[in-house]
Amino acid sequence: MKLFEYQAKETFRKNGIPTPESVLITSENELGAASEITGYPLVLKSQLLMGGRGKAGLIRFVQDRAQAERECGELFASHFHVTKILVEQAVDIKNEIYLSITVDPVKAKYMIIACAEGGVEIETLAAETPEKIIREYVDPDNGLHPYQVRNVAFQLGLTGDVLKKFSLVLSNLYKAFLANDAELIEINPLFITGKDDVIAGDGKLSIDDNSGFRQKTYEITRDYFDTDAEYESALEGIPYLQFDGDISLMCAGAGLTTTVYDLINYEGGTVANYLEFGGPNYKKAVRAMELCLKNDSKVILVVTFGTIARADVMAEGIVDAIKRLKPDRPIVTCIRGTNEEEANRILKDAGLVPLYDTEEAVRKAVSIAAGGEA
Amino acid sequence: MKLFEYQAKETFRKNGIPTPESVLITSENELGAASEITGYPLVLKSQLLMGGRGKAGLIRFVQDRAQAERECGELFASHFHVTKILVEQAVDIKNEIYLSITVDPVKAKYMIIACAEGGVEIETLAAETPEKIIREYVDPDNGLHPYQVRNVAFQLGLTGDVLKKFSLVLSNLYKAFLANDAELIEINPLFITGKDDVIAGDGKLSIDDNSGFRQKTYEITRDYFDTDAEYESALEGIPYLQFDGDISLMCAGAGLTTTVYDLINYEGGTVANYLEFGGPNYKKAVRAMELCLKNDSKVILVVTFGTIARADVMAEGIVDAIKRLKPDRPIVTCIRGTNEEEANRILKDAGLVPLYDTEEAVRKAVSIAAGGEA
Amino acid sequence: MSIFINETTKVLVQGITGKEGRYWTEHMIGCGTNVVAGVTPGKEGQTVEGLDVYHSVRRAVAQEKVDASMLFVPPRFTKDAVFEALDGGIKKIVTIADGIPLHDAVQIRKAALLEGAQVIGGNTSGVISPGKAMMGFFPYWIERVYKPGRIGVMTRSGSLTNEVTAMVVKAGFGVSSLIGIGGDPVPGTRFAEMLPQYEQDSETDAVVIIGELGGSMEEECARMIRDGLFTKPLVAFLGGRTAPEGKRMGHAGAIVSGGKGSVKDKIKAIESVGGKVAQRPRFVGDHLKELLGK
Amino acid sequence: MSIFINETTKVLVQGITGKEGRYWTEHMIGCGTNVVAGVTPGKEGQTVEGLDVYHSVRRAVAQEKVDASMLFVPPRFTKDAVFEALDGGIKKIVTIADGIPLHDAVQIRKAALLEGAQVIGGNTSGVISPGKAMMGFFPYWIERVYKPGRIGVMTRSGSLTNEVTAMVVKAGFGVSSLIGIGGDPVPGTRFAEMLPQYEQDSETDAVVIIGELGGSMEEECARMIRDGLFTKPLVAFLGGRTAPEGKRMGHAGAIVSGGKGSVKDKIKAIESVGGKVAQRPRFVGDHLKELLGK
Repeated sequence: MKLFEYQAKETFRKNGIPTPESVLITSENELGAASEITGYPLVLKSQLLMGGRGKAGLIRFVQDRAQAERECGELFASHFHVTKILVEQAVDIKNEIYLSITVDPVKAKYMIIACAEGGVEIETLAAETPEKIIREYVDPDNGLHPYQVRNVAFQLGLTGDVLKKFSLVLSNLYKAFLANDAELIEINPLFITGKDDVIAGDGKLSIDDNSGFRQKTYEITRDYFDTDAEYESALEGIPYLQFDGDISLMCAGAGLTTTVYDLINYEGGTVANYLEFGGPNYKKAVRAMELCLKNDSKVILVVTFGTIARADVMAEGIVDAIKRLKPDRPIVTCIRGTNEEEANRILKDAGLVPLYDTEEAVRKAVSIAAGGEA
Repeated sequence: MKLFEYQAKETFRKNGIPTPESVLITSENELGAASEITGYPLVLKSQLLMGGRGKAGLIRFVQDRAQAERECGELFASHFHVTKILVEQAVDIKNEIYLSITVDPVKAKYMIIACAEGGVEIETLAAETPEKIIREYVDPDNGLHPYQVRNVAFQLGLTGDVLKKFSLVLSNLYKAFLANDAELIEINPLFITGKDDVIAGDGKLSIDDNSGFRQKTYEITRDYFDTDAEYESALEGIPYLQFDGDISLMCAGAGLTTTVYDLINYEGGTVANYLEFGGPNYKKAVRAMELCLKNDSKVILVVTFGTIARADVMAEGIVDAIKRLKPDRPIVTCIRGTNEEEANRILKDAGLVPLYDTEEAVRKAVSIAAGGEA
Repeated sequence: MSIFINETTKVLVQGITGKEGRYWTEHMIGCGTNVVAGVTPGKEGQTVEGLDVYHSVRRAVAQEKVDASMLFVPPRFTKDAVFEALDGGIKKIVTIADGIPLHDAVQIRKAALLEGAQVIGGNTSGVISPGKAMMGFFPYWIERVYKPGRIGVMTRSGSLTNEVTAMVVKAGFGVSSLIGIGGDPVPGTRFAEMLPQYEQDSETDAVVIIGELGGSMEEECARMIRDGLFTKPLVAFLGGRTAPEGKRMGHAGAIVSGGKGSVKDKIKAIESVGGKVAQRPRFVGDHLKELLGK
Repeated sequence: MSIFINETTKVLVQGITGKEGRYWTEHMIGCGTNVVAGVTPGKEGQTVEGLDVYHSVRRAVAQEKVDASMLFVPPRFTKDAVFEALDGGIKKIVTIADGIPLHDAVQIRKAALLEGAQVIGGNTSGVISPGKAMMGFFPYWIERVYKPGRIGVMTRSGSLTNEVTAMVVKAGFGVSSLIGIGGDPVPGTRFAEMLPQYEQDSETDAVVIIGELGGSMEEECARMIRDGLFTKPLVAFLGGRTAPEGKRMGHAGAIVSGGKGSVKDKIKAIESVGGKVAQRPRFVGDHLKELLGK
């Protein structure tokens, strides 16, 4: 789960990483009180998970009250669905650093990434100036040694007081990374101020979903998602992505669903939504179809090839969903795997025409979407 | 530093290891209030660091108030210098287990030791029934895995509820071992009660002296030592052991001092005290000699062979000590090592007869102690 | 001879008394697997499918010779079970757990590397040498997928494996040994680390890898070929060619960012060393025929 | 050829700018040691004895070939310095720190074993091959102790080493290589682990070990002899024969309890495999003469 900047910064502060003074507001009315804490100039930072907020105009530097009110109003009214703004003190920046910790799956170590030029996306840095990227690998059992922190600091060219403050930030960032079962923890930019303070300018924290049993769980709210449908499906625990094409996918298995997505594109079709109801969700056919029917798709394509997710159970689910939801569009099925003979019987009994070949099913769906016969 | 039972049990409770209800008292007057918390029967446990307290009569089971007062008075009045008694609830014991964690210097791992027959000293168990001793080695970096806790529990023959409670005790004991930089943490006996509770009957905790900079430090009090002299020298940081022979050792280097101790015994002499003033103490000659002079020894034997602990500095220290303390007994010196020529000049100038051979010096001291010429 | 597992491999089942453990132990035996014992803490004395159940791996290996361990253990206990198996000296471990915490997975892989052990999974169906033995839960009864033959298969997926392997069989081939690396971001074992065994295996003529966007496992295979460590024909099928960047499509391990881990790069890497990448599952068979000269 | 260190060994000094570091670096060079560079975080750009100082081991080894590292680092920072040296690929490390926390020492030794490195110390004077090279702080200027020769010496003590080695020299011998294992309860390297190198060393005719009560290092040496892994003559001097049980006499590593680690047991172990145990330092020379037939 990706957290918002304000949540990441809360975690930073809890772990001893300095952040600028800031107040989270949910309406323009709270701006006055917030600015009394931060002072002017200040920064209005829309709390959205998307990257490139700066370029999208979702972060505004403002000099005074009048400007702040104007820009704040604009942000809350924007089409980006801004519901929270972090009002933050503007910091006197001397320098910006990139700093993050993630996992290296090959070495089976944690990986610290740093760059003396912060503020830019790390992917851009990696592509354009790979030689400037500093990597330090941390053994998960031994932990982060002080010499490793120094190695990063010296490579960044830090000295004296800044080196000491940076070292504390990195040590604490590592603690936060571990304590939160993080996939990624990132400070970009990490400010070096005119007074040689080291302060987190921005914050990203992505928590491993599999660690839920031992981690504080954040309530899933609409803000975390681009669309209502993605929010709703997340509440159900159903992997779902919203597109605006013609064919709703209702498939099982991440790899197979992705492949069906590719095949539709190859055949000139367009996808309305990506949806997996395999794995633990294979009995959720009704809920899955309901999500698909909310789209303006022209056909629903069901493709599965399961083992534990039994074909007959999925077929029954589809038939049940059709009975309950009475879908207004054709459904193409290609259900294979454990007990597939039984599945086919169930589908036929319900008046469907079960297909056995994925490509055939894809072509059928694309044809229907293009106005062909169901 | 070895802690008292009551301190070890405080640590146990802080780490989630159950102990019997208990109250520490420092005088008979507090017995009444204490017994109201523990109830009768109760156990009076003299807080001394020596082993074999039970055999020495320093632990008393009492049934009622009258007996408690009598026994309590006896303990405080004993020649063992009892200043603190732990008044503890008597527990309904079904079974006793031995459990400890220490370090294995060869494997470079932590070592859990357990035995289904507790209450006896582990050295006795190891000597008499080595096959009954269970060992589980813990990698210092990986930490204690749950399967290792189960391995110990299954080997002890535990099942059901007792197994679960024991597992929690062992996990918590490991946490306490780490958190305290322990050399040894031991529960002996660990009670299994009639109600299948698992409770620490006794507690030993020895904290690594080298970890002082990151550990809570306990105030050194007289109670920790057998003699006043050992207490005083510990306050000075001077390794010192009290004996009752004729020759006071004032040597440098643990190995050399131990060897001089041996040589005196070989020559038929007796040692009044073991004292090292080498290492960081090599400038503490005055304080060291003061400690020696408190003994009824007949001669002080100085043997050194140092590198950083320079011979001339030590010689100067000895001469200075003689001037200040005006010792009433002869001093035999054998000071070698860095700047030894200068050292010998200093000693001769002060009227001493410096020797260069350890055995010669030992023989001289033994001879003086036996009434020979100084 | 098969790789990783064959009919002589002595398999221990950790978590054998659970519903899943019982069910698939029966099927593993049905597939020919030489399951020798089971472990469930607290259940020693019970039997499952006639096999003795022990409290711990250590007690099991004291009684039975064990070559490999199959874990039917929930994700949150998987790390402990893997370390217990390693402690028991077992060098081949398969875990099907879907949902192993990321940081646990890092520690599992690190321990496996250190011990010289191979941990397959999690989030996989396991490994199968059709007709000989199986560790995991493959629908080996579907003959149009799990037909014995001479093509090695490695995969990051479950259902897609059935899809692609069915195409391999349809083209007239069969499977020698199939290894489900799994769809997690940090699998215990990586594609490239299995290639030397396929290279050695006299029963494997070519290898099919079923990959997807994200990560670098396919690129690592290309490096093995480039370095001459794998010389047999290799065909890849990669899901997510048309996936939009930045969206979490496919497995948790499959996130494309900053151009790294894109299917385009993977295709380039594999083709540059003479491997083939099939655009559609159906084409995998065609490429195999071409490379094997059939 | 010497063991562990000789005049060609390229030595890095960690903590070179401290008072102790400077002083002993000068003496190590004076003794013939090939010191090539120093490390002190934050002091890069300085020089000590004409040697470049680097911020870190990694920066030092990027510039200089290094075979061994000498640590003049306080006890509480020793663990970090050892791990930094290991990270720099250095396989020979000597630390003289007196007061390394026990739990740090366990981690240091574990890491050394894992990396196949040898960490000598802590709580030692270091290692010296008289006339060739030295790492640590030996009073090599005292010729009646540090005279070159053909007797290997290993020791858990400091002052006692001077005492015993002086007797070896007095008896007409000299020292090939002296290794100060150190007096800590968990030394980085143990007596027995050095024996194979003495066995191989063409410049060593016999080995003297200077041990004491407590621990099992002397018994481990006896096992090496029993197993045929060390075949040269061995003479031991052991302090604490008459030490009362239960008292902490000698080094922190020297506690006798429950009959384990007593000098009596050690003597039995060594003598049972043909080694000699000298009752007094003076007798060490006699035993050497006897064993070497001089």
